[in-house]
Amino acid sequence: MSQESSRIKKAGRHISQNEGLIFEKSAPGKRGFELPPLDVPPVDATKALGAAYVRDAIEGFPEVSEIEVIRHFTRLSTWNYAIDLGMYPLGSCTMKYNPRVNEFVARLDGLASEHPSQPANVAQGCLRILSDLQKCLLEITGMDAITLQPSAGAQGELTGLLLIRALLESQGNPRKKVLIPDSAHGTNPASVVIAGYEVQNIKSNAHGQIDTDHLREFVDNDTAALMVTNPSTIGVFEERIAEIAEILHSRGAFLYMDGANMNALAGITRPGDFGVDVMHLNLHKTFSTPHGGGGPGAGPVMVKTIFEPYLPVPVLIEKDGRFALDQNRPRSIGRVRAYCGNFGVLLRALAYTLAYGPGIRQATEDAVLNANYIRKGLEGHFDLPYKLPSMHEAVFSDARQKKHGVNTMDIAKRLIDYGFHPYTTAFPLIVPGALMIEPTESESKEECDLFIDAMRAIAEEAEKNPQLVKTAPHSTRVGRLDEVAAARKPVLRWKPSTSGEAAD
Amino acid sequence: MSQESSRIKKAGRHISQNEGLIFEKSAPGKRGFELPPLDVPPVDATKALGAAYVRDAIEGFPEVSEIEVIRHFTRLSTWNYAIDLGMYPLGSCTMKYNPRVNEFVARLDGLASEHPSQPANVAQGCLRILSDLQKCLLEITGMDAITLQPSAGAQGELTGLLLIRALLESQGNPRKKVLIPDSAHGTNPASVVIAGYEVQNIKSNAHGQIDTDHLREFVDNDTAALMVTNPSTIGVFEERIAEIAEILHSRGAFLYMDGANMNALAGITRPGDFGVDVMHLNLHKTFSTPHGGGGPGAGPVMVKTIFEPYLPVPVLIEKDGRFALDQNRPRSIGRVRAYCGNFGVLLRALAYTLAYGPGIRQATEDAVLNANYIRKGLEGHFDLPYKLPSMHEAVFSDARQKKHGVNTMDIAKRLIDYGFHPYTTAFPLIVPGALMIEPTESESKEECDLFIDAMRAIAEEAEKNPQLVKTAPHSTRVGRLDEVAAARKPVLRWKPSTSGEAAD
Amino acid sequence: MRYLPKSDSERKEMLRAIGANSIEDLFSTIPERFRLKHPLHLPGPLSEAEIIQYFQARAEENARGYTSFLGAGVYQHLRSVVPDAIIQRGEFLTSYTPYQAEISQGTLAAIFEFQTLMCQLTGQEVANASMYDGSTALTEAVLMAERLTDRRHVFIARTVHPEYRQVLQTYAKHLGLELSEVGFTASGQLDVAALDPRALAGAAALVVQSPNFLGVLENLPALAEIAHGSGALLVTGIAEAVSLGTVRPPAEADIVAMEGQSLGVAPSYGGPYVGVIATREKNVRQMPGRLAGQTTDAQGRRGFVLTLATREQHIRREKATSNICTNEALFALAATIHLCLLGKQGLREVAEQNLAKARFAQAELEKIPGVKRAFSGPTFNEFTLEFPRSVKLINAELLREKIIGPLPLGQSYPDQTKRGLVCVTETMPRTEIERLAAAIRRILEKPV
Amino acid sequence: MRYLPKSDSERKEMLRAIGANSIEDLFSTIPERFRLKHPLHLPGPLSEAEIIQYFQARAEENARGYTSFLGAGVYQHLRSVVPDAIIQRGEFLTSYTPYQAEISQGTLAAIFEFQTLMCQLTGQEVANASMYDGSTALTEAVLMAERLTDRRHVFIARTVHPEYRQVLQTYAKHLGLELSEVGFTASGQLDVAALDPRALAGAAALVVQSPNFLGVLENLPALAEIAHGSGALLVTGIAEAVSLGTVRPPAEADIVAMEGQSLGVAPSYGGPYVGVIATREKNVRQMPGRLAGQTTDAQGRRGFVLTLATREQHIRREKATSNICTNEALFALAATIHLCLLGKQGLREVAEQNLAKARFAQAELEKIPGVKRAFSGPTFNEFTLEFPRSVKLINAELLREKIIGPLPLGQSYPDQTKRGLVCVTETMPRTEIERLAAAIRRILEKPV
Ligand SMILES: Cc1ncc(COP(=O)(O)O)c(C=O)c1O
Ligand SMILES: Cc1ncc(COP(=O)(O)O)c(C=O)c1O
Repeated sequence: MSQESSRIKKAGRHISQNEGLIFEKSAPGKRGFELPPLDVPPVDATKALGAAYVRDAIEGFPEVSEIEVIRHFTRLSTWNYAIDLGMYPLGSCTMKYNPRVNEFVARLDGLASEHPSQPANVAQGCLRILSDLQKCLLEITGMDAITLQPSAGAQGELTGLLLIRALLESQGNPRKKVLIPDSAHGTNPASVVIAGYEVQNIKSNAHGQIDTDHLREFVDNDTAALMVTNPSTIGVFEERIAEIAEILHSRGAFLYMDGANMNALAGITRPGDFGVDVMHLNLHKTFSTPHGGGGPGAGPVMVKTIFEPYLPVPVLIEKDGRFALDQNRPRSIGRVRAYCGNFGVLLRALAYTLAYGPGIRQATEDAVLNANYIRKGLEGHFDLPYKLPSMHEAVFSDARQKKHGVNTMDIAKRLIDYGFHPYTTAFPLIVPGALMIEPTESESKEECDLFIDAMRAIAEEAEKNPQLVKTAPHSTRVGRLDEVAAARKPVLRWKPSTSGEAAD
Repeated sequence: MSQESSRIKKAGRHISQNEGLIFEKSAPGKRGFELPPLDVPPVDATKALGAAYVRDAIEGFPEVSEIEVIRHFTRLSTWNYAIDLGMYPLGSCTMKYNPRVNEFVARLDGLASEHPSQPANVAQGCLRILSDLQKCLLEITGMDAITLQPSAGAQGELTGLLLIRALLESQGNPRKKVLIPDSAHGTNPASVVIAGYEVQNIKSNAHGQIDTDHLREFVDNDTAALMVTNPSTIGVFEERIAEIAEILHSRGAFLYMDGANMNALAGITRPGDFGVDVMHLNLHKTFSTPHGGGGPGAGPVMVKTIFEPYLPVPVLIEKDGRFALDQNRPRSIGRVRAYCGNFGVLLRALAYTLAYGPGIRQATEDAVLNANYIRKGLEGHFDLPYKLPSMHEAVFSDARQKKHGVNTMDIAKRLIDYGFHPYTTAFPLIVPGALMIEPTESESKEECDLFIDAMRAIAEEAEKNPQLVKTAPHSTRVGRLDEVAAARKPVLRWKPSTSGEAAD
Repeated sequence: MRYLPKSDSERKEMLRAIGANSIEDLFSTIPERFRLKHPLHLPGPLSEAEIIQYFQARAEENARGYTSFLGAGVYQHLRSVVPDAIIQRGEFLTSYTPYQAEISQGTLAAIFEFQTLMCQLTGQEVANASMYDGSTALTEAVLMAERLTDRRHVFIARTVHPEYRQVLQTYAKHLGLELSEVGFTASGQLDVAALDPRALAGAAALVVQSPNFLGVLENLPALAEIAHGSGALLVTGIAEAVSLGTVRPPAEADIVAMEGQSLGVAPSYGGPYVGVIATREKNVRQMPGRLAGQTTDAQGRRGFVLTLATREQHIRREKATSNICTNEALFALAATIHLCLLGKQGLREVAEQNLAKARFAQAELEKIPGVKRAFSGPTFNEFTLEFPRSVKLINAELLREKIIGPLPLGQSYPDQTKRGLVCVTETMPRTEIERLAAAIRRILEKPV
Repeated sequence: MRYLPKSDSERKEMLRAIGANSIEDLFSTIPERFRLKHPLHLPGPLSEAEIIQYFQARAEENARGYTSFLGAGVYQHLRSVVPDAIIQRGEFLTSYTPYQAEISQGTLAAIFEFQTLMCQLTGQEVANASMYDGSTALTEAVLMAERLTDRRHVFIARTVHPEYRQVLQTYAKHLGLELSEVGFTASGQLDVAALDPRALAGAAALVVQSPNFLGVLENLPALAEIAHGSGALLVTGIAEAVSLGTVRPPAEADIVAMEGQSLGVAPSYGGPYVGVIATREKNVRQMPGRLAGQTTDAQGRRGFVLTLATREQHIRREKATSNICTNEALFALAATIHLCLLGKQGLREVAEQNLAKARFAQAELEKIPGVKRAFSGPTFNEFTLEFPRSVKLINAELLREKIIGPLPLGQSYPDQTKRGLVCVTETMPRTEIERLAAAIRRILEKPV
């Protein structure tokens, strides 16, 4: 009813005013910040720097008060979905609970306040945190050596590939290509290219697994490595992983494991034990650090001993209880980023690990339990292209719903009306119209049941009332947005001109 | 559309699941908290205390995990309106911006951690905070002495009345009655009774002001005091306040001022200068401490010198830069609560005062500016029963809308659909069907304009489509609730039996 | 100023719209002679950074880095970071009393949960949405007993928190209440023998606290019998709510007045805390304070509202059950979240750790020559010790070792200057307990 | 375990529903011999209280209570408590990359504001939603220049942050990029004379940083002319973004690579920070990283989406402009909130205070016999001093006085062991500057 009244200036979500961009609230002279008085003589910038080096006031820069800033961003926040609001079943993204205590310790004075260039003897606390995390991650993965420097999974991939390349080069031939299954995440091939290799895609077999015979043909003396995601992106463990490693090793190539799905393995099995040479972890997935709307992350790389000499500088070393950063590593691949990596993320990952200890196995078990429970609940309602047992995620396809003209994206959008964030759509590529569902261990049985109910209800709607699903979501602040227009004539920044009317 | 589908288990607000009570999520064995291991020998409670002193497990007590607790209360929070979301124009409540830095300093280790019984020589920091706040409040009110002990405005009133009583008793006669204008807040008469006085209500004159001639008749040797709210609850300054004080003083009675509306006066004029003998402040109103859904507050009482000997114990004293709490005050009225009052609230009030300094006058000016701007904007659309110039709030009546069967509560509820919290309804009592609107200084012109638009739109709706207004709100999680049933058969706690189905 | 969302040009524009020439016009109703001519003499304005500096400097002047064995009504307990993270959400922190139920269901549902938890803890049937603190809760409980019994004479144990008794005296004075204090025995429990049955006959209430101020648990079933025997109500104060994790709840009491600080609220030098009154259903209409109740909307959806408001000042004015209006809602919420985290198991474990640590400390301290337990009654996490010297003197020396020692009972019981109340909670490391024992031993070995 | 919302009976129930006998069944696809037989050797499990204790103990082992004059790419600036309060709201903290626009408008609108602010700061036309940090942003900017010019030779100033140069080398190695370093003059600015015009002719880019690692501002308009003169792009790195509050923006640069740490992000021992790439509109399709764009829904309501994804790995895989996926969104948000608070005025005032404090410190230090400025070029809040002894030795002594002294340039410039980089921001009290000067004076007076 009230929705009809065109004069209601509020967003779909009740109880808050609609909100434009901060620039549209700006008025000359308003301010949200004040400085302590200057305790030294002021300096005239133009005199100090010379007119050529000084700027004028920044045209269009916001001028707002503190309360307006608080309201603006509080209102914006209410237009987001979040783990704290409910299940976030994004396959491959491992959206699990982000413990609040991790936020607390990351902000402690003496940790958040520390400068990365300060002398090691006044940074022992930070270095010990890094050292303790290294030990934990090596124990969990069963690998021998580690670097915490990479900023995210993709950079971890690149770092790992550069390590392989460095070792091969030391053997006289860097080789040419890296094999990647067609089920792989997009960052894998992209990283391969930056490492100076060619990508060779290899097909998965009928079960979505790597075809070892097929693999044998491909692996030759030009092959540097195979990048495998295990469990694969369809949530299935590569049963022949040891054989795969063997095939590679027999040709002098290496097995790289994308550890993004480690949430299915931690405490159960260790990549280092089943033949992996180099791997990365996504601490912002398996180790619970908050995604924060897209980052930050951390992508540590673990290796077997032979790769150790090539690790990025600096390398953390321990001498009789004191820690130091070793910059002098002649065979190192060099740096992949400034300083020691995303310390604040690494610290949270350690806090997470300490909370579980060996009990991390229970988290893994619950994650796999939830995925299989949901798989069971949706079997018969959605098409299951690959029948092998699922681990941490279940991947369905929209084959049944397609018959009614409803695709995975439609189902995903309709899920929003049921109070859930969509699952991952249209990935992996080996599943046309994929529904990639990863509940993680953080979901209660109650939440899983609600999700199953919702998905079944949508399956029914897809038959009885496809239009309802195809036009979803119906309960959001804005409907489906015109992405084509966005890309054709990109508006990538606010300008007094471009600012349209706020949604209402 | 989606709203129709009965299978959608979500609250009116999109994107989050509906939420039952925490007890309904409980399952045996789940837990949200773990203790460090015990570092001393365990003790068997039954052996230690004796069976007669030991309890069994608490039947029905919740058992849930940390993530469930976070989600439960995060979801509940989304069903609240708040200052951080928009204007909260509750008259008399002074819902202004609650500065975030105040929350930060209130939690500092060394402040939040301090025990009220710790020796004064290891509590100098806390005592200095109290001392600095005392000085600020005395300067702002123009009074001579102060106690910070009262927990809220109502307790401040009681404390103030007890001080008056104590002084009168010392003069040989406590007297019998306290005069209260019919415009007064309900706590005033309630406090009078606890102080052992009778309430005598006095009528306001045609302008909503105290009728001084009328007052002259009432004040006699049985009159202990007059409790006046200035500006009054219709937002008007008592122009004859000095004469009123004189009338009382001439009969040996005292002028008590309810300072709940001090937001209209701070920096402009001082009660101590216009004849007030005793007054309280609501720090959770004028001094920006958060209301937190109903409290906590703080109600300091300021007095003229003659009342000082009677202040509650302990009294803060300063000797050459060191502070102490004086318990030995033979003529004190005693304690009104344990310890030194709501220290955490007092601390925030000091942080607020320090942020403004003498500039607090600007806040007062903006508060009065906003109120008058809104009054101007709504004149002609709503009936204005009292025409005297408004200060911090404007009070209208629903007289015009009543003709269409729409009353102040209907208008208030409809305001919710427009994204605002309602104003204060049906108070003060001297305005039948009152709309009591207090924007405070925290609202931008933009927000005031949105509010005026909304109110005008509702005024129009009240004529053209009264039903729409009478059945509002239409955009909330639940509609108007059956308060009669709630009071007739009170359900005041969850029981496995009483827990109904959650709203959907 | 950073808190004010207006530019000067906007101010002028608004004045024009109002039709005022200057801001002064808006204050014309204030008699000229009362308008301030000069700016107020206040410190500031301070930037945010300076405000933080100011309070950090104050924090340095307190007992940071000291180990404290103080309890006596305010207790150090473990608090998860979760409740504080949640109560800082603007939706809870910056909302008002939930009079407008449709947009306050978050607060109302939480209050309803709080009321339920308080009933479960205390073994009572109804609990309110909070009182200011334990001291005023106890006082209001006594006034409630007076209304329920229509009697004026109240017997109160000397072992009730001294400051709670002072508050009761302040309120009672002008309401014609007569207060009689009742002493304690060698067990530290109420001296039943000292209760004159004839006097008790006309009494409104017998008021006790358990654990009491000496740390001793009262025998509530027995006291209830005595009180009820002469038509008086048993009012039980509880200052250490964590005890209810393992100690028998005051189910026999007619009214329970509790301080909720131990349930997840910081000591914060005395407040804000959260008081609670719990009682039997039949007494609810004489109860002070807000109550949230369950009901439904037109479509039958469950919702919550503030109810039975006819008890309250904003409706009944001078006939209200109390003058309380603003209460301690935010900390009732904090306590609710804290208890949901602890849960059935956690609460019991915390209580049992308190018991174990206190017993360990007591044993360690009793090993010191000349130091012995003062009372024989059962204790939870506090106990009274008798020392060979004035506790004040011992504490003065302990302070030099950054230890805040036992609370000297002499402050409130002039005849007990050599007795001190020791509190040991789950937060106290064994090593600190041992450090205290060693320090006291050393101090006592030194000749005076 | 407190993070896991399941009871054992629920686990059994779910296993039954699945039709599994035990949890092991679900792991049957993992070859038996690879399944762990023993629990992992990990510390823990720790309660929340123990976790906090562990990290507090670590914090004590760092430089708490020290005064630091380090900058060199990471800067101490005033940060309001507001941004941190907002980014801790679950709706921002615990949300994913905003691929599902309808329920991510909060994050998307904020990114759009971030992109706008970065353009305003840098004087460029488009900016992305963030890169990992300044070092990788600079590297990606160079790779972008290569794609834009289809040239492989890159000239980079030796005054670019040494670690940024190391990262570029790591990436460049296998992409066939040729890097040539260019020295600096007595002014501390790029040695234009050392630029061989013939070599430059085939160059993809000239890469500089301003203020550079020696603290000196580069003459960007002049350098742009030189670069453009031979068809090369000017890539400008900015490590101290606060300088843009008063320093001329790199408007002439073709690509700007910025470290946003100074815009409201804590030093946090090296990360997470927020990198930025800004450039001209015409270069946008070669830009790496996410971009939010404005569009509308069917009803014409304004909304925001991630756009131009065809540049990115998840669409283009090996043909993507970069492999970056997860970025630093949360700190892009923090920087956005920080800049909204500072505003036009505040940002300029902060920059001017940095300038004033640095100039004061420089004057104080230059009064010390034997201490003099190393470079004559214009500086912002950092400057290089020449000392009569090794900076390392001086620092060792300063550390004893709880002062972390100038960054020894010798670490990265072996020929500059007696030179140190001093950083002084608005957070440095005058008294501490004077303490540093006094300490150095004392140290230098002592014979070696
Ligand atoms: C399987 C897989 N590999 C790699 C990545 C890339 O990791 P990041 O986003 O941290 O760079 C992801 C993350 O989306 C992933 O799911
Ligand atoms: C005018 C007035 N007086 C007194 C009070 C009572 O103050 P408190 O709620 O802090 O007890 C209020 C608060 O509502 C009020 O508005």
